Amino acid sequence: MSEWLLILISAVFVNNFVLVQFLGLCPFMGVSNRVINALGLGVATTFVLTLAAALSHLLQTYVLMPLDLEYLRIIGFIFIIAVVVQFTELVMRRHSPLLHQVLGLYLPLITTNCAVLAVALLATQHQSTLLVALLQGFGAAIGFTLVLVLFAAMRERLERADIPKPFQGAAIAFITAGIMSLAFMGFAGVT
Amino acid sequence: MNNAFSLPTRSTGNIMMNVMLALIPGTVLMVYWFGAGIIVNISVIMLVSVACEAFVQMLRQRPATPAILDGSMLLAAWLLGLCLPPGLPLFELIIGAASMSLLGKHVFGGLGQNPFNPAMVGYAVLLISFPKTMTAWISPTEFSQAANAWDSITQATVLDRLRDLERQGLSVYEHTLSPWPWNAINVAWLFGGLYLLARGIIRWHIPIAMLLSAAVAHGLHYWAFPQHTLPPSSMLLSGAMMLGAFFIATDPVTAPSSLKARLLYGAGIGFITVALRSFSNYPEGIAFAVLLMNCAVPLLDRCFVLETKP
Amino acid sequence: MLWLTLIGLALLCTGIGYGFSRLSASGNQSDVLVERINDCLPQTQCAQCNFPGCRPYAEAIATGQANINQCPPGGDSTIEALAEVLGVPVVALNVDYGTHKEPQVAFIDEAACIGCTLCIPPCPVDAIIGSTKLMHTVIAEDCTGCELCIEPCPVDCISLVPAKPEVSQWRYPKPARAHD
Amino acid sequence: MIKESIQDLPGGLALQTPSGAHIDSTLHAMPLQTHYYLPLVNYQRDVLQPNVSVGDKVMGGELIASGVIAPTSGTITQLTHHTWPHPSLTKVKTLTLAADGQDDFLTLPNITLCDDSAEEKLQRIERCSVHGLGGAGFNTAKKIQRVMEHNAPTLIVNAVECEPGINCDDALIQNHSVAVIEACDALCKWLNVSNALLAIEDDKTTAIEKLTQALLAQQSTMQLAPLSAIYPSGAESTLVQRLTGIQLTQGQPAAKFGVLCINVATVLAIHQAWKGLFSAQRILSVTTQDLKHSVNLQVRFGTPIDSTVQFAASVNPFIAKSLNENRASVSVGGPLSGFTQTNDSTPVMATSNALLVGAMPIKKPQSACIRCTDCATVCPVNLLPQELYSAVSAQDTDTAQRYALDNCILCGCCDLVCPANIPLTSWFQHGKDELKHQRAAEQNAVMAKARSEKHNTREQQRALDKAKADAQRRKVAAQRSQSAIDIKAALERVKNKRPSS
Repeated sequence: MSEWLLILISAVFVNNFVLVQFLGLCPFMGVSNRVINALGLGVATTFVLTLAAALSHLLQTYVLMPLDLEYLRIIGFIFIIAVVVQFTELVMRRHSPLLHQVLGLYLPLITTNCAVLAVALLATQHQSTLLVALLQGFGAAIGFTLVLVLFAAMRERLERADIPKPFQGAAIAFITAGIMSLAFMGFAGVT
Repeated sequence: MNNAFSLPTRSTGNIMMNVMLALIPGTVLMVYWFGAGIIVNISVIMLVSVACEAFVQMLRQRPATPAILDGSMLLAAWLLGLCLPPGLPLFELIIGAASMSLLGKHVFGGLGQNPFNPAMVGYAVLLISFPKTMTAWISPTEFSQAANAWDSITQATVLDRLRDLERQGLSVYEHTLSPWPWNAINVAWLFGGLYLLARGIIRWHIPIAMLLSAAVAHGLHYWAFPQHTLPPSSMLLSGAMMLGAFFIATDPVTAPSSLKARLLYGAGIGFITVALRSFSNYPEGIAFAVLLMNCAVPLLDRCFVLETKP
Repeated sequence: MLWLTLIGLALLCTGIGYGFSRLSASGNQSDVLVERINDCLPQTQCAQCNFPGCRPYAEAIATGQANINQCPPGGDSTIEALAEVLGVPVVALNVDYGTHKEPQVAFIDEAACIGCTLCIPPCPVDAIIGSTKLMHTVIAEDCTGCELCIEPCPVDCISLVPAKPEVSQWRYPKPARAHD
Repeated sequence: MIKESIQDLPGGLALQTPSGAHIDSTLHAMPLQTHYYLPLVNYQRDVLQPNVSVGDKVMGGELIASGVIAPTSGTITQLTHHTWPHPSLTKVKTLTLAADGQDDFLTLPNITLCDDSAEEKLQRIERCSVHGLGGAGFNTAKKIQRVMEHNAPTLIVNAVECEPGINCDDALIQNHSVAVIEACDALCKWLNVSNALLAIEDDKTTAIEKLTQALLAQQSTMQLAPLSAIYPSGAESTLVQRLTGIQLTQGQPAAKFGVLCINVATVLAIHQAWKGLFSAQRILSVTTQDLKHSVNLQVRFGTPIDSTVQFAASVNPFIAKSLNENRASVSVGGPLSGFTQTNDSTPVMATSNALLVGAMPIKKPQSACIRCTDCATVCPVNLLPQELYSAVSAQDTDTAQRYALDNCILCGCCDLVCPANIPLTSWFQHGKDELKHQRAAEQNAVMAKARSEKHNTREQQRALDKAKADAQRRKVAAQRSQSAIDIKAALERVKNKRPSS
């Protein structure tokens, strides 16, 4: 039990994908202008990432390893992610048009989120169990959502600030992200 | 507005002055134990940061004098100076002061606009860039010649030492700890804080929430692993706990607006401080805890849009 | 073994593709987008954007055939709203299509009106009433100030006047800031 | 008779009048002026159409525009653009009435409480042009009509004037306490009020004493609700919340919840309207800018401000002194809610409750907001003014709405305590106005969209119908031409068959 908790905490804070490992920066910068959008992308990513991590683990353990096809890993994982994203979109459109209207815009974006692939790859590197892979995927996604929403709220506040001209827009966003990353460095060593 | 009502008038400069006044006793004690190095730190940082401030105001074509005279930069410089070990190389001091002033405050538009506590930004930049010099709290006075290493190394290093012990798997009680200089300094901060509370410069929500949550978190940790941690009684008076609770976390610019959000903010800082002290690579967690909770302030502000009064 | 796997994968892909083709219904996403764009527009129906009305312009924006800066009555606030919906940067109003004016309404000089009814059909919001050889008038509350009725009038008796008298248009001014 | 346990105001400021302040509670009636200026504009800033034209002779009480009555008898001499008491300092169409000195009023029959119908009573209130005398100037008849939809409404008579420098209601009560209670009782009886309260600050001891005596003498069911003198206790939303527990948000009128919150002078005006007296005057405080000296005058609407101040100066030497030192400086309203107006022939209106004479205090230099939250502590409606300021000054209306800009009552407490001297209330006023205009524009867009859609479907239908009709006509024409050819052919055949002669 405490081990699982540790995996979660480690994935959410200590090895936060965005602020510590600098993965998935494109959606982090692109979809963080409004809190509501950030939350939408975060929820969609959480769903896809968790599912993709588990499926990739299954693919790795039951298909690629027994067949000695590990060199096909990246292609296989990308394939799985694309399928999961498309599948999610279709199911959502059919069964919950409202949710689709809210999240629909972001779903295709997730396919290109390198964090998703990274989680799948990292999870399979350490010969872990399905549950661990699932937890790692989920934790990474929660960490992503958390910093995305925090950052979006921060950017909403910065939009109202009297920022010097040369730093307006993307510049101040990157500086802010940098200081947030500095703050997350405080978690270094937590195991 | 109309001055016919005899309302107490206070200005921004007035508020900052009061905070600096409350910092004096603790600073005096620190100088007593660590020597004039503390004063050197504070003065260098003040000079550099004020120079930065004047430079930025000049670039932005705004009057520099009122910006300097409001005292906000001086106060931040003082706070940063208190966090740095004496004898820090000059260039490190300059880097710290410049990151505090420019990165922490002026890129965001100056007074009132910065989302992160400038002093803590400066501190974090220094701590991550120069971890070795930043954790060497060896006093330059006769303490360093003393036979017992523990006497020459004071409390920030008690936390440091604690980390070493923990790494080596040793129990805290196998070594005698003499943290009392730091305890005394913390008591001085506490009195300064009480002065600010009495003057109405700060309100009780953030410090109390922070100290309470730190005590609870530490108590739980102590209850689980009694031999690896300091007893809770001395924890609240160790490190920069009181300075953080009354002077750093209460910075109004980077704290949330509503009282409920402030309670959460304080509690978050307290909890994260203890978590980082106990588990992370760094001996003191307040700076990171404040910065981390600063990240959450805009979201907290967005969640609590009305003030709740008792 | 490798061939077997590849064949298997190919089969899987076919299956998934088939499944998708069954699942995917014709999307109504574009309609939703057009509606959201249309809600940002001021609905003056003035056609200054070179489209016959606000909705056609919204459709053109949705399909990428028009820019978001072609609406003079909406001005900067409309451009900002459109940029927000579409996730594109804010641009300045294209003055080729006109300049932003304060709200105005059409006014018919009733003494000069000959009752020709030529101005009635062009009005996109049916704000002109009148009948053949009888005087016409504009319902000021419904008029959007689109200027479409000006051109057809043979005696030039229609003019545009400020939408409301000065005193009700007055707004509390923006106070000065510390460093303005 | 006295309501116990009233909730505290969440915030607000205890504004003390300076020590040694002298308030003159006698009512000084202003003599008849030669000219009255009647702006053709109502409290919602709508421009009104005059019922009279230049040169007409009018009687006192005659309706010269909807909601505007002549304050005396005389001749309309001019229709010009003239300043009116409003922060915009704009000019509006104004009728000038030259008094003939007769001061003849129209006579209206008495309305008795039991005999006449509710309709008649309401009409009389409307006819006598009773408007809210508290400061907002609402149309009283409309307000009451809204309350009448409720069965047993609550009546709150508002006599709270917590802004120093304004004491017209205090003076009214001290002079006419019996009439006030009588008027309140009549209103209660008419509206079948279940719970009637008269709110007043607890430091107005003379007024409370007189009211208590009057209540005993009249055997009234009114309850006195003494409130601690904290500004802004008299604001409608906070007052209703404290006395009834009903939370008013987003500018909702209290009438919607069956609460009639009405100024004490207005209640008296209603009662007098039933007796046939027109509401063409009010009590107005003239106070020196340092709030040390104050007199109360009975002034007709339309009286120029300069003559009012001049008259006040003739009554009180300190006001005269202040006026001599600063001839041009007059502000309308209290020290917090007021606005500067030049000392000229701008007329007094129903909303003008006080005039401050003397130099305006010098504004201190502003600095940046450091989010100290002093403003949030004093805000009586629990807003976070520092966040609102940041949203409004960045023109972020969505965020401003999220921080409940609509709830702001523009009381000015935050301005007073701000250590950075930021004019917060001016910002919120600006923000509210922008929001109002934005909402109006959105509303217009929705209406225009609906109309345009109707127009388009109708035009399409018409085009379709036309096309159908055209097709039909063409078909008929084709048939007709076909049959014509047939006939021609037939005739031809007949012709050919006939043997030629």
